[in-house]
Amino acid sequence: MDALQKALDQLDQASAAVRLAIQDLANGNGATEAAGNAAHALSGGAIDPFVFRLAIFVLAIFVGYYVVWSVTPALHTPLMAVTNAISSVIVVGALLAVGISATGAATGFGFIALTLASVNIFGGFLVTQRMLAMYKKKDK
Amino acid sequence: MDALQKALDQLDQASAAVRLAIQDLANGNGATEAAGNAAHALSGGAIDPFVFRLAIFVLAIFVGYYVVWSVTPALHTPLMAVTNAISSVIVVGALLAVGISATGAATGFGFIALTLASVNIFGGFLVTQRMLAMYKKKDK
Amino acid sequence: MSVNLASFFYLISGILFILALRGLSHPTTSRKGNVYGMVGMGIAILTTLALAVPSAGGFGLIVLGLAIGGGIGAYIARRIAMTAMPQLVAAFHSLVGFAAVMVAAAALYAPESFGIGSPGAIHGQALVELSLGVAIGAITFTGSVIAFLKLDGRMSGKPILLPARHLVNIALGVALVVLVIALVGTESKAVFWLIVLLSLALGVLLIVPIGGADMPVVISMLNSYSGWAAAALGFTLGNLALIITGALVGSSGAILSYIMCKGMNRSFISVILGGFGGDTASASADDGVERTVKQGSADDAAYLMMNAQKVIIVPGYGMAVAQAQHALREMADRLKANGVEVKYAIHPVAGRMPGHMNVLLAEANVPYDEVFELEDINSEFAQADVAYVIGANDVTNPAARDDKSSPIYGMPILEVDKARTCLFVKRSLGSGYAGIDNTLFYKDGTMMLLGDAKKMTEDIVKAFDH
Amino acid sequence: MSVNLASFFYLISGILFILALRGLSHPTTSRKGNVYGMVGMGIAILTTLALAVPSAGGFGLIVLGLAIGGGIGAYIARRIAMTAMPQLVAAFHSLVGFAAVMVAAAALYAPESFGIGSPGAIHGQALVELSLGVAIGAITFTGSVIAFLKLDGRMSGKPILLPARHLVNIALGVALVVLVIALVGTESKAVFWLIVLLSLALGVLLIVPIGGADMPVVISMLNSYSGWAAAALGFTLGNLALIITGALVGSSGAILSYIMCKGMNRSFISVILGGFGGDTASASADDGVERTVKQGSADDAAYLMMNAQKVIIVPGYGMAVAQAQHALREMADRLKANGVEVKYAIHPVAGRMPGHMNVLLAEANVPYDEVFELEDINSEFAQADVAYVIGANDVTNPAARDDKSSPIYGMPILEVDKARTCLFVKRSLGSGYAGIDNTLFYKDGTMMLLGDAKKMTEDIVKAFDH
Ligand SMILES: NC(=O)c1ccc[n+]([C@@H]2O[C@H](COP(=O)([O-])OP(=O)(O)OC[C@H]3O[C@@H](n4cnc5c(N)ncnc54)[C@H](OP(=O)(O)O)[C@@H]3O)[C@@H](O)[C@H]2O)c1
Ligand SMILES: NC(=O)c1ccc[n+]([C@@H]2O[C@H](COP(=O)([O-])OP(=O)(O)OC[C@H]3O[C@@H](n4cnc5c(N)ncnc54)[C@H](OP(=O)(O)O)[C@@H]3O)[C@@H](O)[C@H]2O)c1
Repeated sequence: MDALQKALDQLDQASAAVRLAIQDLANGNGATEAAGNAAHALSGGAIDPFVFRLAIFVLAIFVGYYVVWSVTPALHTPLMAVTNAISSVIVVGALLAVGISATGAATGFGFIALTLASVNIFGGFLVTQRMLAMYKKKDK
Repeated sequence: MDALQKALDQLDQASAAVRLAIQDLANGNGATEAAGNAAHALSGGAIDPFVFRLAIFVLAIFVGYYVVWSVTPALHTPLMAVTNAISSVIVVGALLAVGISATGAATGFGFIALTLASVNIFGGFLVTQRMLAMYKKKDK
Repeated sequence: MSVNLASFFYLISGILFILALRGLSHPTTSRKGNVYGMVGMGIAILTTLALAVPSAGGFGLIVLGLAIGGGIGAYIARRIAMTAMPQLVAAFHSLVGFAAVMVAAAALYAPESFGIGSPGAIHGQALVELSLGVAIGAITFTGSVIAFLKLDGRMSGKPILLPARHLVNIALGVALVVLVIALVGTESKAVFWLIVLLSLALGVLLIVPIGGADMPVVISMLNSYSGWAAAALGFTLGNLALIITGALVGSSGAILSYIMCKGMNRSFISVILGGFGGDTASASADDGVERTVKQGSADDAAYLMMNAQKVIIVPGYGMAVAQAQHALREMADRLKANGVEVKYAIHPVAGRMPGHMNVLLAEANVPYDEVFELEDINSEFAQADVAYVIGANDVTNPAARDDKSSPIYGMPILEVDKARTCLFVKRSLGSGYAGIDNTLFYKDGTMMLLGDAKKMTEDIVKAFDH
Repeated sequence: MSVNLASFFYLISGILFILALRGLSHPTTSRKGNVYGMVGMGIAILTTLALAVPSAGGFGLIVLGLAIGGGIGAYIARRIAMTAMPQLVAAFHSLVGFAAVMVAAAALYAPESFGIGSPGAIHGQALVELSLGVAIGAITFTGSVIAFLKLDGRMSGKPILLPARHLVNIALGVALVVLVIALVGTESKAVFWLIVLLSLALGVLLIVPIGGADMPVVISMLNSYSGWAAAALGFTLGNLALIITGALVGSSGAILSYIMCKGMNRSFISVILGGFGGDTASASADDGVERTVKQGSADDAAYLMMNAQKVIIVPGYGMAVAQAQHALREMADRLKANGVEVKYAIHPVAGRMPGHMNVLLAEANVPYDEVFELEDINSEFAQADVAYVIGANDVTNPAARDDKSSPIYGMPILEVDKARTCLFVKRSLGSGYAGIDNTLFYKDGTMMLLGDAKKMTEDIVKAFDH
């Protein structure tokens, strides 16, 4: 089996090489094409998603910084409650484990995670809602 | 040439099919594997960079919103000057055109763009610097 | 659902979370914000279900888990007393920590489900991530449990200072790093559970030396950590909602910790190293000066306040303990009905968590536009006839302003000593959380109203009728 | 350089741009912020050169372009008068627009260089993007040129109202959409240049009907548009720096436009539809009431101010026109030396661009902590003995507060009429940009100092010595 795999790999490589040669031939201009490839890479085809995630992460920190500083101190307790609730979005991982897992152990762990996160999701948002409902203006 | 290309394409496809079959064989568990693939896709391998760029763009708008509102009104004029300067980062496009272009026209357009953007880069940052240098505190 | 569409939905859910926090910039927008948060969570869950469609059995389990957890959560949320908010946040927080541990375990046992490799061949990056997630999750879990016990009074708030604790902690930390490396190398499940165990222990050891009243800082800090852990997990799962949420929660926790430390004028490090507070031994009482205290009755206080033009109420932790907020509100209503101007002044670290007093006052129907922050009201004490300090102590202590040798020197205070008369409602002349004597008790313009905060306030209301 | 590394550097450069704007939250941090911006630009340029290494010839051209452009830019930046800032921003802005057109053209002629396909086979998405970029770029170019000419006084500030202009504009817009579709279908260069031509025309037509003093709003708006265009171009190039910058510039322009419109209490739409201002015909003068004006001399003003305790200076567009800021600063110095308290009050839309007055005062070495915004100082006019209004008019007009029928009703004003005496330095009794008579000129406490702002202020300084 391994040998077959290897053979197929080599076949792929060969075909890629031929393909490249044809392209060069067609363009008759190897250098420009190479530079173009660099630019094309620059246009995103080949970028590791990690870089994008890093960018998203860093920008989200900026957003978090500003958004939290703009929270009025009177609502700092609800802020703690709601961040608690949203951090349970980790439930996404639990869902994967419970829904499509192969082994029993993983399903079990996932189920525990799911249940705990659910306590947090419902508890967190509802207690926040209860608190926020209490904040009232002076009635004129 | 076209025929050759087509043949190679077909070869590729065939090899991919064989590869897949082997994998299924090896796992002996088609269903789990399929679900796993979905999750794996979820883990990013296959996501169109456009989605990431969109995320970055949207988050950057949030950052822009907060960062600009936190600019003190006394510095709104320097703000206009410096946004002018940074928007000349479009020079990146001009550099590509001048540096690795094939046709004369593109190089020409790129050169014009490069020169204009440079006026803006140097002019924008320097005039901002000049303005900012003037803001002084009361000396006690 | 296609992967791209799913990513797009995760992005939307992340943005809804941002909007949820953004809503908290004002009470009127906060309710809508909370709804955004719920919708965001709903989108994240539905998207995941649509992307990796569960088997029938899996679906049943999911519904079951959501129902059990959701039921418990909803029940708690409905029943919990507002004064117990700090404990509740700590408890909820421990759940997130444990859930993270469980998710990491599930990923280790069924890596295919998470798309991070196959058993015995998990990607190295994912393993590093996993162990990070599990370690921080476990520390968060036990740390929050300790914080919960201390805040709930089930465990003494006194710092428990074990011998050589810094050394032990460092040793544990080093051991953890070694184990993580071992895990990446071997993918051994035993190593994984050893990491869990050590981290659980570390969580306990890190938090027990910290005094009960520093628990809010601890919770915020752990919150922040768990945010970064969630973000790391988000990198592995490639989940935008998780990455964005992690960054938000991480920032939020860090900023709240910073605000609290600044409100106490203490460095974050000194809080974490622990050993502060809880020792109510007042080493300061014996400075040789004979000090007299003017004590008053509810009637005296009622008379003073009814004849005042402006009364500023300063609530503190004692009000929460005594559940005096409703009585206080009634008192204020009576005063207002008699033409007295009443305002509330809140110190950033009054009570046992940021915003603690505000929630309690809101619960008692005090309109939020009568409640002011330190910077906005401090200048008004000079024009006030009465400062009614109820269950607050440290946040009014002039030593923070005047006595350079005091451990709380530099902490901003509410300048109640500038008011014509200062009424102190508390049960004794004892000190507050910081364990520092309050010289204000012995000042001329001060009158002590010794007793339980709720009882005393109710008595004052009754005295209005005499 | 690897693509990933390059992306990482572009991200860093984007973040440095964020920090550049962030620095502007305070004058002390702003200088460092500007350095961040420069470094960010440097990183973006170097990364591009390292990623797509140019040929020797290309490199020569690049150095040449940078040298020419940079030299001109540096020269202008060094020489420009601070009073000419609004014009300069407009001019610079037109350059960005034209550069965007040129980049788009280069991409069309040499798509391989940009990795968007090969000639005759450019990706559809890229073509849409290109045409968007070129259209907005061209509109920005001519629009900014018109704005420049109006602000610089080389063209009358009067709105030029062509017949059926809205119809013509809509027709042009429709034609543009059709052409863009045609371009995507055919990739024809002729169509491309037709798009350029129509957009250039549209830029002119859109801006000529807008009055000269609305140009700041126009510039901000075009700035915002160009930001979105840059972001779109960033999507095609996959360039993080460009995407982030585009979003920043887009937000910045939009927010500044909003602030200005709010400062004038006008809707953005009404500004864009044009036709406001410039017509100095004062239709209001003839209300049948005989109105008397108290006129004063420099000596009167000097006497009044020297004997005042508190003077608030309100600068406006006229101060910029007259370049009176240095004389003003001298006057303030003399007053301060005599124990008079001097403060400056700045209206959000005083002058011809946001922050215009602040820059001029800073140029004249006025410390920024003597300069206050409207909300912070408006309550102080009641305690001021003299309000010295120099070249400002609309921003003090009480009609905005009191007269519901006035076109500027609802615009926040500096309440100079609350000061004991109000001195107005201007050349005539004519109206300001909004073309509305100022009833304040005829009020009891007002004294008009008719003359050029600089000359009058210098005369007052001389009068101090008498
Ligand atoms: N809020 C936060 O986020 C946070 C975070 C970290 C640290 N802290 C710390 O917590 C403290 C908060 O200050 P604080 O002024 O609110 O509280 P405090 O200084 O701890 O004082 C509370 C006072 O309430 C009195 N009290 C307790 N139970 C009472 C009852 N049933 N009836 C009447 N009085 C009662 C106590 O005096 P008696 O025993 O004489 O009755 C005590 O002196 C500060 O030291 C702060 O640094 C707060
Ligand atoms: N700043 C912005 O961002 C912005 C944006 C959009 C619109 N605007 C508009 O611009 C206006 C700004 O208000 P403003 O009070 O600064 O200006 P203004 O209302 O236009 O008044 C300026 C006054 O200065 C006088 N003046 C002109 N040259 C002078 C000289 N050499 N010496 C002395 N006085 C001179 C003029 O009167 P004489 O002719 O009698 O001398 C004129 O009345 C507002 O209407 C605002 O809505 C501003």
